[in-house]
Formats: sequence, C-alpha cells, structure tokens
Amino acid sequence: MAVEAESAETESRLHRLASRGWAPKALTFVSLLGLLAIWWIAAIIADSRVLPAPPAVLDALHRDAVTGELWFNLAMTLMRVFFAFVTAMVIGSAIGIALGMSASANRFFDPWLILFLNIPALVVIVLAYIWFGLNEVAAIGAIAVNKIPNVVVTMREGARALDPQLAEMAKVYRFGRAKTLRHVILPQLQPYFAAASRSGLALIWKIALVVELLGRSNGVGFQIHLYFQLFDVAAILAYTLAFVVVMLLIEFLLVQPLEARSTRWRPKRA
Amino acid sequence: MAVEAESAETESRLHRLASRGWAPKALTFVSLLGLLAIWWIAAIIADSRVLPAPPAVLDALHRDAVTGELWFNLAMTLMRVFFAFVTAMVIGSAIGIALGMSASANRFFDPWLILFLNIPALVVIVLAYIWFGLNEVAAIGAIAVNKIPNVVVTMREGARALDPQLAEMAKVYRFGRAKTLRHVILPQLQPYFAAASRSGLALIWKIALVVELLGRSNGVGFQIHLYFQLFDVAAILAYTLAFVVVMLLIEFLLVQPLEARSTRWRPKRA
Amino acid sequence: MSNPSKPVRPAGAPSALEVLVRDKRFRGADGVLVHAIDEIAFDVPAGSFTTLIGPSGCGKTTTLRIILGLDDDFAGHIRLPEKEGRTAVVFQEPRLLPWRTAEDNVRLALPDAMESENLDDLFAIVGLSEMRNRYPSELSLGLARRVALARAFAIKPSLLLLDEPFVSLDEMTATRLRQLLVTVWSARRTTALMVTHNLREAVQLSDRIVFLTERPARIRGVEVIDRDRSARDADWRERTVRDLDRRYSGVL
Amino acid sequence: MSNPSKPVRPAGAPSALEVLVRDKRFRGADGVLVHAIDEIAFDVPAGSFTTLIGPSGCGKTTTLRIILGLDDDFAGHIRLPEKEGRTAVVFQEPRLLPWRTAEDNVRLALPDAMESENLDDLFAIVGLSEMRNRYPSELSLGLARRVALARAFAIKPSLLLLDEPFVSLDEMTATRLRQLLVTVWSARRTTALMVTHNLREAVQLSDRIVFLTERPARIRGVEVIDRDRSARDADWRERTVRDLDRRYSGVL
Amino acid sequence: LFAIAGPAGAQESVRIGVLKYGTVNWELDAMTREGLDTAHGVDVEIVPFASEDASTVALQAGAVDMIVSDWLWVSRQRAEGADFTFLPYSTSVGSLMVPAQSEVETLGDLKGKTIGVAGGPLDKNWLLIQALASRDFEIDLSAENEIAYGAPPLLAEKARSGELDAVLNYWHYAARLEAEGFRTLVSGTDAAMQMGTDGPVASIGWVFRDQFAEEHPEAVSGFIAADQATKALLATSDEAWEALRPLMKAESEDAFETLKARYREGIPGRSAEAEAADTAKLYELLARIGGERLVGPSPVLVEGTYFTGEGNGG
Ligand SMILES: Nc1ncnc2c1ncn2[C@@H]1O[C@H](COP(=O)(O)OP(=O)(O)OP(=O)(O)O)[C@@H](O)[C@H]1O
Ligand SMILES: Nc1ncnc2c1ncn2[C@@H]1O[C@H](COP(=O)(O)OP(=O)(O)OP(=O)(O)O)[C@@H](O)[C@H]1O
Ligand SMILES: [Mg+2]
Ligand SMILES: [Mg+2]
Repeated sequence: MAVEAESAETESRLHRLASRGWAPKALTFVSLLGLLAIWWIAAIIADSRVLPAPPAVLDALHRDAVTGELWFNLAMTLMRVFFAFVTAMVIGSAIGIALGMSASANRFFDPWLILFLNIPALVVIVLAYIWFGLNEVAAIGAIAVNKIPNVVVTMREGARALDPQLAEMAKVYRFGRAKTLRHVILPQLQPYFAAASRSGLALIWKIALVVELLGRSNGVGFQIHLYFQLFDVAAILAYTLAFVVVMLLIEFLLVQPLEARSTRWRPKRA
Repeated sequence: MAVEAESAETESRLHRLASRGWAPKALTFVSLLGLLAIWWIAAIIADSRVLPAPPAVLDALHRDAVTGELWFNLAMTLMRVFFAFVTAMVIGSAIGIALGMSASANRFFDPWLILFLNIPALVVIVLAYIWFGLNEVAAIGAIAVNKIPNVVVTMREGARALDPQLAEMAKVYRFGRAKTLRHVILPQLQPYFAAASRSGLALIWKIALVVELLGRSNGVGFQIHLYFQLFDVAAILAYTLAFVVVMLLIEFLLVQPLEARSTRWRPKRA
Repeated sequence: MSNPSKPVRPAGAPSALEVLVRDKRFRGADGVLVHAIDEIAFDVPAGSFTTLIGPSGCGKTTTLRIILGLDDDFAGHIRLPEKEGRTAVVFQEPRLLPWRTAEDNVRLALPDAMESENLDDLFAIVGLSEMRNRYPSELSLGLARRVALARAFAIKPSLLLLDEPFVSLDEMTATRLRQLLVTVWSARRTTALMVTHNLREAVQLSDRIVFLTERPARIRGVEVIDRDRSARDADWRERTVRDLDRRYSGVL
Repeated sequence: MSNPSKPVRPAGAPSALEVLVRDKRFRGADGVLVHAIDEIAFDVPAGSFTTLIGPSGCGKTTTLRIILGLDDDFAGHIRLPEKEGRTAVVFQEPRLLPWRTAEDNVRLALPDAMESENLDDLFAIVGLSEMRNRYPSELSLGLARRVALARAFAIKPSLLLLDEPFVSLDEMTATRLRQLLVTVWSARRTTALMVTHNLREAVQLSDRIVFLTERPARIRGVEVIDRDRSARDADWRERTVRDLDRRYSGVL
Repeated sequence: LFAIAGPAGAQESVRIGVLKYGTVNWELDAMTREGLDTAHGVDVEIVPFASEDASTVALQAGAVDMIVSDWLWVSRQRAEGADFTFLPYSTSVGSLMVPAQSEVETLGDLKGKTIGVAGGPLDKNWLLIQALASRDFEIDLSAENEIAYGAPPLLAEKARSGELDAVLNYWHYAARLEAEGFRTLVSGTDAAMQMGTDGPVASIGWVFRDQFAEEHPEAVSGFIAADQATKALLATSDEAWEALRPLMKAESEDAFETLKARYREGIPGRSAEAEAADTAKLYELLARIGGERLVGPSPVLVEGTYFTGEGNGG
C-alpha cells in the first residue's frame, strides 16, 4: 500500500510539471493542425471554387502580400479596430458600471440602451458618414457607437453581481473612490471585462468590415467586398485568415499571459 | 430627537412604497419621452432628409403598416431571430460551460473559437447559402453560427468564475449531474447568461439584417436595404423602430419580470 | 492528477474509517510549496465518534477534504466505512446555495427516496421554523450554520464529517444542537469525525480525541474516552478537560 | 432612503458611543416583515470596552451594521465618539479581497499617512509571518480570520467593532490575540464594542456586558465590571461566569 | 480623337466615387491613363469604394463630387429636396439570363420556376420585365414563380450551380454568364423598348449636385468632353482595353471579349432630347407599375433631373 501511494505521488508530480511546460503549446499546435486538416478534407470533398483548399488561399495571400496590399489594408483595419476598441471599452465600461450600481439610473437609461443596442449598424454608419464626413474619425466613431451598448450590457450584469460584503468592508475602512474601484470593483468585473473584450474585439472587426464597405477606400473590409463581387472566395479567406492570425497572436502573446496574471489568485482546478 | 426619528421612519416607508408601485413605470415613461424629445430636437436642428423628425417616420411606419407589409416582414425577421437565438444560446452555452470547466478542452479548442469568432458574417452567410441553398435553414443556421462563438466566450468566463465551494458541496451530497447543473451551476451563470442573451438578441438581429440582404426575399433587413437603395431614411428608421419596440416589449414584459424572479435572492441595493 | 490509490470500500458490513495521509503539500500561487501534513494516521471505528483537535491552520480541514475525496493529490490512503453509505458534511462555512431558501437548501441534499420527508421537527429543533422560506443572505451567520447542520442531519448519513459545527452559536442553541447530534449519531450506526477547538465539546461528545501538532501536522496523541455519555456530568467533564489540558498544553 | 437623524458628532474630545435603535425591521424577499430589533439603547463610554451577548439571530450584527452606517433604514439614533477618528471592524466573516495577498489586504486598509508602516511585528504576533504572500483561498479559515484581525489592529482605530473575532481559533492562538487586543485597545483611547457568545472571553475583556433577548432584540440587562484587568485571575473569572450564568440563564 | 475642348492651364478637379472593380472605373482608368482628363482641363481623382451604396453615401457626405447612379434615384431625391442632377453614361442594363440548354424560350415559359433577381423587387428592369410578361403572356412572374432576391455575386453563383432557373443580374454579371454559355432571355433594354420607348435609354449616368455644376462649370463641361473622348477611344481601340485587363478581372478570354462587346453596345448614341423624351415616357410607365414606392411622390420625372448645362431647375 505504501509503495503504491509513493509511486502515485511521483507520477502526479511529473504530470503537473508536464502540464506547466511544453504540453499546452503542443496542444495548441495539434489543435491548429486539426483545424487545417478538417478544412483541407472538407475542401477536397466539396471540390468547388466556393471552398478552396489551403494552398489556393495561401496563393491568394501570397499574391497580395508581395504587392504590399495585404499589409497596408490589414494595418488600416487594425488601426481602426484598435482605436474603436479602446474607445468602446472605456466608455462602455464606465456606463455599464454606473448603470449596474444604480438601480434608478438603470431604470431611466434602460430603454435608451435597448434602442442603441438594436439600431442597425448600417444606420449608425451612414448617419456618421453623412454628418461627420467620410473620414477616419467618423469611421472609428461609428464602430465604437455600435459596440458600446454591448459592453454596457455585459459590464452592467457584472456590476449587479458585485459582492456587497466587500463594498461594505471598503466603505468602513475608507478606501475612497479610486482604491475601491481599483482593488474592490474592477477585480470582480474581470471575467465580465474578459468576456466583453474577447467577443468585443471580434464584433468590432466585423463592424469595421461594414464601415469599410460603406465608405472607406482601404482596409480588409474593403478588400473582402471587392473580392466578393468577383466571387473570389480564396482571396476572401486569405484576408480573413490574415486577421485571424493577428487575433491568435494577440490572444496567445498578450491576453492569455495577462489573464493568467490577473486570475492567479483563483483556486486552480484540474 | 425621538420625534425626529419617528417622522423619518414614516417618510422612508412611504418612499419605499412609491418605488415599488407606479414610480418605476413613470420613470420608464419619462425616459422614453426624453429620447423622443432629443430625437425631435436633433432632427429640427439637423433639418435634413438624413435625420427625419418623428412624424415623418411615423408616416412611413403607417404607410407600410396599413399594407400589412410591415407586419409580415417583422414577423419573418422575428421568426428567424427567434430560432437562431434559441439555437445559438443552447449550443453556445453548452460549449462555453464545457470549455470553462475543463482547462485542457479549452486549451485545445481556444484557437478554433478565435477562428470562428473572427470569420466575417459575410463569409459564413455566403458559404451557408452556397452549400445549403437559398432557404430558411441556411439563413437561420448562418445567423446562429455567427452568434455561437460570442455566447461561448461569455459563458466560458462565467464557468471559469464558478464557486468551487458550492461544487464541492454538491459533490459530497451527491447532487448528480442534473441537479448540480440546475441548482448549482446555472444560477451562478445567470448574469453571464443575461449578458449573452441581451447583447446576443441585438447581435442576432443585426446579423439577420445581413442574411436577409444577401439572400432572403422578405424580412426587415430586406426592407431596410430596399429603402437604403432609395435612400429613404424615414422608412429605414420606421422599420428599426418597429423592431426596437418589439425588443422593448420583450424586455419589459418578459425579461425583466423573469430576471427579477431569478435574482430575488440577491441582497437589494438602494 | 487523480490518485490511483483510491479508497477501497469493503463489500459487506461497515468497517472503520481508516485515514493515512503520509504527505500533503500545496503549491501556492507564487510557486512556493506549503507543507500541510507530514504524517497523519488514525482510525475511526465504525459507528464511533472521533474528534480532531489541532492548532489553527495545521491541516484539519485538509484532512477532511482528503477523506471526502475532494483532494486526491496526496500520498497516502483512505478507506471509507461503507460502500453505499451516504456521507454528510458540515463545512467550516455554511456553503448554502444563495438562490435557494433555507428549506430548499436542506431538501436539495435529500436523496430521491426521502424527497417528500417531513422536515418540521428538524427545523423546529434547530430553531429555524420561522426561517424556512428565508434566503441565506437574509440569515444571520448563526442561522445559516444551523441550516448547514440541518442539511447534514436530514439525510441520515452513515458517515458524518463536521468542521467546527457549533461556532457562532449561543451556548443554549449549541447545547441543544449537540444533543441533536448525539441523537442523530446514535439513531443509526453513524461513523462521525468532528473538528473542533472546543475541548469541552470534544470531551462531552467523543469516543476518542486525536490531537494534532502545528503545521505540518503530525499526531500528537490519541485519547480514548470510554465513559458512558450519560455519565459525563459537568464535574467529570471539568476534571477531564483539566487533565487533558495538562497533558496537551494549550488546548484549553 | 437615508435616515435624516444622522449621527451628530461632537466637535472636540471623544464622547461615548451612544446607541439607540427603537425599531428595526427587514422586508424579506417574499415580502414578509422580519422584526429584528424592538428597542436597544446603551452607551459605550469613550475609551471603554463593551461586549454584546445575545442568542444567535437576535440582532447583534444588525446593531453593529447600524453603528457603522451600513444600514440607515431604522428608527433611532446613533452618536459616534469622534468626528475624525478611524473605525476598524472585524466582520463575522473574514471579508478579505480574494485577489490580494494577506499582507496587501492589511496594507490596503491603512490610511495614506501610514502607508509604509512596518507590519513585521503585527504579522508575527498574529502568527502569519509565513503567510504574508498567500492569497485568501490558500488560507485556512482560522488564518483568514487572523488576517482580518490584523487589518483591524493595523490601522490603530479610535472606534473598534468586533463581531465574534476569536471563533475558529485554537485556544492558544485565541489567548495570544486577546492579549493583543487589550494592548491595541489600551495603547490609544480606543472605544471598543465586541459581539461574542463566549462569556469567559467577555468577562475577561470587558468593562461592561450588555445582554440581549431573543429576536426582536431588547436589553436583558447591563453588567458593569469594574475590577482591574490584571486582577481578573482564573478563579475570579470562573466565579463571575457562574454568577452571570445564574442570573442570565443560558449564556454559558 | 476629339479636339481639345477645355481651356488648358486652369485645371479644375473632380473627385469621382466608383466601385473599384466596377465598369465605371474601367472608363475612368482609361481616361486618366491616356491623359484625356487633363487634356480637357479637368483633373479626375478616382475615389474607389467597395460598394455602390458607399458611393451614394460619399456623394451626400460631400466626400466626392460625382458618382454613377440612375435617374430614377436622382428624380426621387430631387422630389425630396436634394439638388442632384444626371448626365447619361451608359445604356447597359441587366438582363434576364437562362442556361443555354434551358427549355425556356420566352417569358411565357417562366412559370413555376425559380428566378433570381439582383436589385430587389423595385429594380427597374424587373418591373419592366414583369409588365411585359403580364401584357404579352398574361402571367404574373412574381406571383407564379419563386423569386429569390439577393446579392448579385451570390445569384450569379447560384445560376451557375443550377439552383436558379433564370437570373436577372447586372450587365457585367450577365456578360460573364453569357461567356459561360448562358443566353439572354430578355434584357432590360428590350423590355423597355417593347413597352414603348423608342430606343435604348441610358438609365445610369453621372450624378452630381447642381451646386457643383454652378460653381465649377468648366469642370463639368471639361469632364463631359473627356468622357466622350474616352468612350470614343474604347469604342474603337482594342489596345486601350488590354490595359484594363487587371481591373476587369475577367475569368477567361471569352468573358473579356463579351464584357468589351457589351460595354461598347452600351455607349449612348442618341441626342439629349431623344434621351430625355424616352426617359420621361419610361418614368410614367414605371410610375404606373412601380407606384409611389418606386418613384416617390412625383408623378412625372422631376424637373432638372437631366443636366442641361444652364442653371438647373433646383
Ligand atoms: N437582509 C435581511 N433580510 C431579512 N432578514 C434579515 C436580514 N438581515 C438579517 N435578518 C434577520 O434579522 C435577524 C437578526 O440578524 P443578525 O445578523 O443581526 O443576527 P445576529 O444577532 O448577528 O446573529 P448571529 O449570532 O447568528 O450572527 C435574524 O433573524 C436575521 O434572519
Ligand atoms: N489551496 C491551498 N494552497 C496553499 N496552501 C493551502 C491551501 N489550502 C490550505 N493551505 C494551507 O494548508 C494549511 C492547512 O490548512 P487547513 O485548512 O487544513 O487548516 P485547518 O487545520 O483547517 O485550520 P483552521 O482551524 O484555521 O480551519 C494552512 O496553512 C493553509 O494555509
Ligand atoms: Mg479549517
Ligand atoms: Mg451576527
């Protein structure tokens, strides 16, 4: 029995070491390979222009990469996504937290929120362009306005679920506004913030595509719609992939390490 | 001093009665009036075809309401939104909870999730129409596929923040799978579910607009694009408003009462 | 990460609860190893009542979690008394579902066969009759702890683990609930293991007391009390407590 | 919903903490009214130590919350001892920020002027030297309670409220911490109000003890203890406890 | 080549919003490549967009001076107070296409079929073809068939895959389909002429504000001249087309040739008066079949829709 237990111990320690080292990276790699395989097989089965196989997409990617078009358009879109994202997250979080913490403010602004949530992107974008001109500010503003209500909704739920016990503690010990926000409220909102920003980045990029379609002369959305008119699916997928790769890099190099740091305190699960 | 306190008591009881009775409704009403006023004033100041005043929009609404077109198209869109919403919430929640509870499954599927999050709606919709034909199933499926990754992301954060203490309690008392899900896990996910479904309904409706634009012959999205070609902003706003009204009704008659019931246990705040 | 040395449950009659934890370490969030348990080995004979006493932070709750199968990352071996028996536990915190009323929290723990059990007597004796429909956030801590006790007693367990069950209660209530515990425990052949810091309570309730050292926990000594419970009057209790206090300094 | 009868703070020297709660009811989630406090009125003279003893669920925590200004929906009147003084509280639960280490939890409560205070001695005396960098989820309940105590002591409060501060601690630790409490309390003119179920503890520490009835709470009696703390030996304590137990049945 | 019309030297500039791979851009590309714009005293700046909607937004937002759109839209906007005006650009319009081996020979055979329609239910050509079908064959196309409205590229693809029995698509999609073996059942121009116009009506044209024309008369006249010169060049020179290949993205030589031929067919050749008269006739016809939803509040073509050069009605 003793021997049995001893070996168990050694084994499980090893296991844990592995899962801290190269194993997660390998898993991610296998996962990406799996995706590629599924795509390739599906393309072979479908055998149509509409679902090109990876080499065709790589070709298209390469074609636009050497002319520099890909980089330029990608950069333009990323620039718009970045500014719109920061604007939307800051404004949306502030409003969301305020509404979540005050029942009467929420009762007043809830109908407004629902209105802004449901205004079609098209309407906002067209109005922004017509009022503020076809410029970057209008474009970025329109994207942000589309996204803000979503951030508000998520952060509001978070603010509603805040622990009143910790708030009382902060009040008694006179934490003051800044300390309470930073050390008591924001850490509790972290999962909501994570949800809002992950799905937010994706949503913003999708709106950026429409914004570029309706009034910009560059960007991935511009290119994708051009290729849609030519029904060049390989090129569309090439641009999509380029953006997805950027998102994957952001996720693995930026978001996940940050998140691991900020949730270090949580009891680990198997 | 005693008198002072006595009167205070009476007053605050009254106050509370009021805030339970007609006050919230009045507040909502004032809020809606405020919105209307802002819109009207903005329209007068802008004085442009691009931002019609409320009467013009009402006219447009009335015009399509008497022909029955409004109702038909609204019904079609609501039908699509409903089915896509249910599909996306069920599938997305299931996947999200699974990923949130298993670190290794999450490590494997995270890249897939990021891919699906970032595939432009256009690509999914076009592929769906091409593969499954120009029909309702393809349309609803395409909407759902667009929304599912967002639900997954939100619910995953919720599942990660689950209280391990309650899970242990459920395990020791042998709640079993069904009981644990229903009484332990889902109530903790309620705020995440609320966030995912509120912003989800809005997102689904926006995607429905694109789906209808690209390949359906009815629905609000179809109408809005028709009017967009004619640049009839009043009609576009009329359809938007019609949908917003439906959403407001759902919010106030369905979601809020349900939510109030399901969060009754939370300590109330001022 | 599962420990292959799973509890081996006997096929037939209940046997003793056997606890052997030869080593338990936690890895802190900052990577530092915390050595919680050095070596603990003791038995709780079937149907007996054992109490665990040790300094705060020495590893008592950890031991209970290991017995419950909530932590299987340890070196050692656990043998549970019964194969099919029900286990009840009173955690150190109430651990109630905040979205369920006091009564529902108790009812949810009932096995299917007992679903429609009449709980009136139980709620009356723990002093919660008026509070059955209250949510946990509307209860004082002492009331919440009583709900947790009611939950453990309601399921008529064959193995009962209690982690400081009677703190935050006034003496009158605590005394009443200790009596209830003895009733529940003796009604069936329940094997019970309780953690407490209250030596008087331990002396009154237990068949044996296991004293633990500071962290990392080792056994400091095991005392068997074979006096009949009815014969444990106030005088005898005070004497025994004093005696134990002399031999195990610092426990009183 | 704010109660207009705001605490009136004196301008100059600290005065007594005056508590008058003439009525306190909660509305439960199901609309039922819970009558928590019927009438409670007592003073805690400036710089004195008062203990509140009452059955579980009678309204002790509610009284503390009212004094702290966390609940202003009551009929009555509170007068705080000092205008600018710091208030520290040990809640019935540890109430630590889970995402901050033990040390950070204490440091965050420090007023700006004390920011870089050396806390080594404090952590040593509460027995947390090794645990300063642990997160709350890595602490046993007893350790977490000690962090909460350290937090209250660290800010050198002029008003100190304690809600069952020494439960879940072994007797040795509890004794050490009671001594620390007396030290902190006597170092400045701290006005202290403690809730406990432990009559021995109350007799040892207090200048006066307020006994409460069952819910809805009323004053059952107030006992003033004017014996010097150094003269309160074990014998005297046992005698006093027994005496009080006779007069207020059920408190021991 | 035409003589240089504009005064050399003082260059006026015109910003024109176009679809990047659209047919208008072919023409403008040829114009600027050959220097025909500067030769006529204007400097054309091409602002590429990814959709037609984008160019109408851009015109209203003042980001471009000129776009290509149709007169129906112009008339409707004028009726609502805008000061847009229209100058014919091309008579090329959509065509209803069926696969080569389809048994559909006339509109009358289109019963119980699936028809794809780009441009939606208010598309001019679709209304005309419906009117024609109902007059000549007494069938109601939209009632007796399954109509799929949708995005032009998607409908083209669906026609190729056979999911649609017939498709009404914009001319360059139709031309590409033609190169792949589809045949024209009826074109929008045919339908209009059968319904009573005298010749092919240029339904799309250059659209700009009256205000722009008043402030920059030389720019407009110079541009008109440059446009005519470019059309003349493209009508005759095959070389000029070679340079356009990258913009046309033709899948095959056949497609390239078909696109070229159809473009040339679409160059308006009639006098402004004949054009305007036919347009008015067509407008009334459309007002009758499309109703107010299509044409807006005005029962007749709004005064000033056609650019005449001398202070438009607005
Ligand atoms: N938010 C609330 N809603 C309804 N009832 C409440 C609420 N808070 C407290 N109560 C009730 O008020 C009474 C007094 O509660 P309180 O927490 O003050 O008790 P206590 O004296 O501190 O008890 P304990 O010793 O168990 O901590 C209890 O019966 C409790 O159930
Ligand atoms: N998840 C964890 N990570 C790191 N250390 C832990 C963890 N859980 C417990 N510990 C440490 O292990 C030791 C034993 O903890 P345990 O909870 O068993 O103490 P305990 O005997 O129940 O104390 P108490 O009487 O205070 O409840 C403590 O020092 C604690 O800090
Ligand atoms: Mg413990
Ligand atoms: Mg209490």
